[in-house]
Amino acid sequence: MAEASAQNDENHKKAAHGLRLVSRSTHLKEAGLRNLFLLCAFVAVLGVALIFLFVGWRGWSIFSTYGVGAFLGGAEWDPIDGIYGILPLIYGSLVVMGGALALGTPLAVGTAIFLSEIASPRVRSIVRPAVELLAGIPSVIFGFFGLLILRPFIASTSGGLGFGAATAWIILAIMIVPTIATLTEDALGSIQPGIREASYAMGATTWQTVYKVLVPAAKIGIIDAIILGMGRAIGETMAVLMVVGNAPVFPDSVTDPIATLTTQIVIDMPYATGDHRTALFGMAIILFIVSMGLVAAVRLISRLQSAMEANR
Amino acid sequence: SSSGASSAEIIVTGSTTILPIAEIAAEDFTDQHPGTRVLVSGVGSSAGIESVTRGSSDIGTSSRDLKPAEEELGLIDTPIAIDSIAVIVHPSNPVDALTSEQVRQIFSGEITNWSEVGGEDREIGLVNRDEASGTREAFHKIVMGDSKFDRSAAVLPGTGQVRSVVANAEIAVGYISLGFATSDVKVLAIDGVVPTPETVRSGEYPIQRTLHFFTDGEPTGLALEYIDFILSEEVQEGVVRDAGFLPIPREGD
Amino acid sequence: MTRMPAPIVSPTPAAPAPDGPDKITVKGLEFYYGDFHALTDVTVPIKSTAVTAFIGPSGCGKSTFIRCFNRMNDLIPGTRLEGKVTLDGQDIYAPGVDPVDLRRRVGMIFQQPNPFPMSIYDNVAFGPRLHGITKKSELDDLVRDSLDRANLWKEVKDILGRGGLTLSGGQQQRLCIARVLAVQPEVLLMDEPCSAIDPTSVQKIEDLMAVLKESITIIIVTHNMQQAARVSDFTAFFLQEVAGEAAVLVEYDRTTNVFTSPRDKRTEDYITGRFG
Amino acid sequence: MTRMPAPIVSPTPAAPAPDGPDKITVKGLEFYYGDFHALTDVTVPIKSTAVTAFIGPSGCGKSTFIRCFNRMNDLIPGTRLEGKVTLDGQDIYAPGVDPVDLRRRVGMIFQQPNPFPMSIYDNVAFGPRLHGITKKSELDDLVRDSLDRANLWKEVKDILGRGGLTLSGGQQQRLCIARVLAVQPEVLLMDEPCSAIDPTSVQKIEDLMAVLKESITIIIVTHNMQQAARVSDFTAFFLQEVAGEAAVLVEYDRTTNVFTSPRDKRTEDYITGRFG
Amino acid sequence: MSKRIANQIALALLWTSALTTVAVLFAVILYVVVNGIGQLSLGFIFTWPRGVNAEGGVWPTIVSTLYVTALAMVIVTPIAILAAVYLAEYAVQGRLVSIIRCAADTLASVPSIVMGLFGLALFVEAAHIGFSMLSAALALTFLMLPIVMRTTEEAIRAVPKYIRWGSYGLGATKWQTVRRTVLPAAMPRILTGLILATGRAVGETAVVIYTMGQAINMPVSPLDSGRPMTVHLYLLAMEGINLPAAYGTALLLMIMILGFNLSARYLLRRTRKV
Ligand SMILES: Nc1ncnc2c1ncn2[C@@H]1O[C@H](COP(=O)(O)OP(=O)(O)OP(=O)(O)O)[C@@H](O)[C@H]1O
Ligand SMILES: Nc1ncnc2c1ncn2[C@@H]1O[C@H](COP(=O)(O)OP(=O)(O)OP(=O)(O)O)[C@@H](O)[C@H]1O
Ligand SMILES: [Mg+2]
Ligand SMILES: [Mg+2]
Repeated sequence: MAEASAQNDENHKKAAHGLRLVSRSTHLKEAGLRNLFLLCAFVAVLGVALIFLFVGWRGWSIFSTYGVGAFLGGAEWDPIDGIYGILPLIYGSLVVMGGALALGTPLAVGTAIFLSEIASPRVRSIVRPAVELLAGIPSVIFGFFGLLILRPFIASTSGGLGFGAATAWIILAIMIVPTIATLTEDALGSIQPGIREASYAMGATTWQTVYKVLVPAAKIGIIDAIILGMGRAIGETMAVLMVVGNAPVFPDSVTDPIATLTTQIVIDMPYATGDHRTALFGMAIILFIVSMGLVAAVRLISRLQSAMEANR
Repeated sequence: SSSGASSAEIIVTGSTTILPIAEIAAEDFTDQHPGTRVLVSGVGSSAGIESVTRGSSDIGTSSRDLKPAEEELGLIDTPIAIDSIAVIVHPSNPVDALTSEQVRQIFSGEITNWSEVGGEDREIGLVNRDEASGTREAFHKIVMGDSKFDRSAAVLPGTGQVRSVVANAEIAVGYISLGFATSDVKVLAIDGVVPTPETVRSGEYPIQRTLHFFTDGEPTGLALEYIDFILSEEVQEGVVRDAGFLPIPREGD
Repeated sequence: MTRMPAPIVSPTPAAPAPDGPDKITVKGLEFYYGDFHALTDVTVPIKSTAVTAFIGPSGCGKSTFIRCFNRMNDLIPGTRLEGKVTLDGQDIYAPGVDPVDLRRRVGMIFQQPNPFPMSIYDNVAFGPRLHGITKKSELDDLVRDSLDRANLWKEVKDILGRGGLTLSGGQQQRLCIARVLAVQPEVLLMDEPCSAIDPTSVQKIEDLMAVLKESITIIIVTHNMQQAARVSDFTAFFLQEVAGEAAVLVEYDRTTNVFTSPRDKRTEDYITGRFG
Repeated sequence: MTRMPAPIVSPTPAAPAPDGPDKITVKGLEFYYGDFHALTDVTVPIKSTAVTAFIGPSGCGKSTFIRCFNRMNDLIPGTRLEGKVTLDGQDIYAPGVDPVDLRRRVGMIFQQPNPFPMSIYDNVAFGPRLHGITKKSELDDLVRDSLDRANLWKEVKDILGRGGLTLSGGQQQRLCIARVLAVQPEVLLMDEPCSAIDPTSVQKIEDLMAVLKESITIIIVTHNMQQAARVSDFTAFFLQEVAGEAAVLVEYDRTTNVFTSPRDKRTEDYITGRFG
Repeated sequence: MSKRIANQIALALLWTSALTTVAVLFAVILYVVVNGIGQLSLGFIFTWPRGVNAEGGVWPTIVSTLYVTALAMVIVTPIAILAAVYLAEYAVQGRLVSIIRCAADTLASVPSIVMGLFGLALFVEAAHIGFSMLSAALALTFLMLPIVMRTTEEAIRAVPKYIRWGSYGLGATKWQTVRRTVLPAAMPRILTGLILATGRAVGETAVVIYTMGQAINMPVSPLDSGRPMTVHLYLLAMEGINLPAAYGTALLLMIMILGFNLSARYLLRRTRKV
């Protein structure tokens, strides 16, 4: 007891020093670091601004000199003659993206549901890495694969050249599967586990649980995933370039050559000068705006979602 | 070889078609002549001719003949290779020969079915090269004249791909440098002439052009040595053939 | 050092439970999560139309055990069960038994109220729809009836279209009960149904249990010993004596006996709060 | 319907606590998480070199309150505090007061043992190093001494280089206590320090508290009323009566009084387990 | 019984989609391996391409790829990690943070061809850096920044808050807490994110094609141009004359990228166990 009270006294003595105030140097140091970190975080903002500025700077004049309507609405792309209508390219991008989504989404969502709801840990430990590795394979290798394996196959089944939207759909569908599947799996995984349990406990089968409870509950996340897959599809360049055939026209069939915004940029860039080059940068502006629009859509949807939840 | 030319430098500017030959030859050349430098750049034939005229380069390379206006500049022409373009189809295609006019009509989209040129009743699958390609440029100039290429043709940025696409699509037609034509595609006779080294050299085969080096006056010093190197059997049978061109006929031939 | 003797809980004997037949029996049950042996040698009867409470310290396997009754553990990969569990005399783990159908008969309520993210009506109609009832009038009746039995009808009858998640925690839990009642289960499993809700709601749910047990068999897991003493007729006490080893059923008896004269020293220690 | 009367906890009076001066005083404290008013009008003294227990149902703001003593709530954006909290008579929320230094003097132990992902030695040496002690021999002494006071030295003296996370839960919690003791705090805040660990370790930590409180002031949050009764000299009971409204301090007194003759009906209801 | 049949059919379809995904992966890998394995040799890896049709090896393209990737990592790592520290530890939810997040999301979704043209316009031309490792690395930096930022932020957020509290509770300042406890605890996952981003950079084509040039060159200084493996593969594949070299390059590229991915997975698994 005596010893304890001795220590007691000591504590009281220490207390006599009183509460220390924040020292100036600590304050400056912490504030300095904080601002440094903020600066780093701002590099992302800087990046977006720079892209907008420089791509815009190079491409903007096509809209003013050539005319927005003629550029976006023109049905002919013939740079040799100074005709820069990109409607066929926009059409090509949309067709290629649409088909890839139609093929890839069920595959991806199915894979995600499989991973999160059905696979045993063993099977999952094979399938999930496979999906992740698929995401890591460079697009030029998919293009290579598409060019040398898929195109001849399509050629022999369709009797055509094998280039065209159909070939791009398959390659691109494969490429967007990891994007959509991973995000969908996240969305399914973030559903409160109790809901899943409750459904099974009510006597629902796995499939009933999936489509009556889980998919509705993860709806927003799945839509986000598809939108991001869309962005990936519309921005993909090298793989598509190697399999579409690069004809800037409205094709007669899905096995006829077609071109997209991205592929036309790569095909033309080596020799483009003057207005032609400006037009290619103009196409880049459009791609940039589209990708920004998709990001905005995702954010908007999430915001609507949380607003709805707040209202409930 | 004169070692006196060492530590000298020449500039070679012009045709992108010639760029690969000129560049690779330059590497080999400088390997054999240490201390020399050969700077090669591809900016297009016209720019090459202009730059040698202005004196900003020692050799101007061109994949076309001189225009009348340029002929008055007094440039010395050294042909270095022949670029001959073969029109190719699938081996099973019954069509063996076309006229230049038919080829033009096919590639401009006026003829769209093989039956119109004596083949089966099938669509024609056009395979074109990208616009940056020298082969396309030459083909356009020699065959197409004022006609435009059909824009719905597949555009491939590489010779080998054109060949392999034609090799396994029965409806396809394309064109590549003669030197790259192999037995998995059928080379068509044009205006009744089958392209062979002989018919090309004799000038009977119509789709061909000569690749030139132009110098302002007789080449001397390192430029002469480099040109001689290009014309040597080593380069003619090696690099030139590898690039799909035909060697220039040698004086002894 | 100040130390008070541990306080002793002293309930008065409960009114005798309607000592019906065994609704469920468990014989020599062993349960494994992969390599981890969670429960060993559990043999216990569950009396029909009565409330049986499972108590024990955290991690002793109460949840694991209760989930054996509707084969919810089947959903966790790598689990293994030995021994025999019967419902009305039938082995529920026999080959060919459909767990989906079993779960309809043995309903379950969880610790966290977990309404589906849909309207109150759809929540309750979910089960009947699963099992093929689609007629509107029939569903309407079922929904009203189930909400009524769950003591929630009065509070929600005008807002059936509102999201189930907009209700308060206690209401959500009663909604979950209504949802289960709508499929007319014979057994109701409740895994700590009151630990996440407010005192007033707890009262309501305890009252509800007292009514429900007249028609169905109820099993409740609770960490609140006063609650076990208040609501149950029978009590089973589980204990994992050594961390990492399988838990055992230490004592099973009428609740009155367990709380007033436990046969096992460990039960007494636990009930009097000497650990846990 | 079977219902037993709620059991009553009946502790014997505790030995009188060393009724020292007030180490900490709280006057008219109001606490807000953004718009949510979590605590209202709390006025309470914390006696020096004694154990004060905070009890109350889940969500009543015990953790919120204990975090006011070392300004941990500062770390949660959007929180606001009104009223006055003093340590040795000085307002700890006065402008300019360094919360970093305050936290060194007022140590804290959390519900989940949270050793850093580094060696046992480094865990204990972490605090001293922060505050500028770098001499190896000095650190060695401090580490040994702190581990010794936390009753862990014997168990870990040969494995000081092993990762702190390799220890068992109970050892981890004692490691966390040692880690705090190494910075020689005057007050020790413990937020449910025993709820995540095994019974044997609980015993060890309760013994430890009994020793520590001879030299330092201890505040403990616990949901285990038996534990509160066993270890504390003073007890404060908090209650959030209406969900969504601010919680209040219902009763504060010597632990013996709170458990044997609570002045407030709500305290009695809580202690006897009628809710919570 | 129909619900059971529906269930069976649905399960079969789900299995099919998962197996398709796996099969595609193996098909692509198998295809590249089978065709490329014969090409792989020390000679192929360590010699220069020769002649018009790039006979010989791919050494300068490997060096260019590694060079530009390393350079990009050196630039992006500190910026991304500190930015993530800001977002995870310092930022108060508000306008500023949502602008930064929005920018990072946008950056992450910019098509790589646009990023390539941007690099061309800004670094190669406007800043007069020319076709070079540095231009390509800077353009790649913007590509990788959001990836590394996000994974790092997640890694930091995954550190249990209890660990932070422990540190604060001992009287550590914010920076001390971040540097001594949070970052070390998050480091394995941060590394994983870095490795994955590296894999992404190695496989990138469209960005580097317009910023690094295409000429085969052995880069020494950051201002040298070069041709990375992806561009080499693209040119070989499209030229279609020397396909064996294309297969060999594809296989090397694939080995590098799978190597990065697998090591990232390994790292993550190992740290999960501890
Ligand atoms: N999915 C699982 N995989 C492996 N072990 C598990 C799993 N679920 C539970 N366990 C272990 O089984 C034991 C019993 O867990 P259970 O959840 O049944 O305990 P409990 O008595 O319900 O505890 P509590 O009162 O905390 O809910 C514990 O040791 C737990 O760690
Ligand atoms: N960061 C936060 N933001 C907003 N509200 C909070 C936050 N932390 C706690 N609360 C709310 O403040 C109230 C008190 O919470 P607190 O954690 O202090 O309760 P508690 O008594 O410690 O509960 P428990 O026994 O469950 O630990 C609760 O209603 C809780 O929801
Ligand atoms: Mg449990
Ligand atoms: Mg708490």
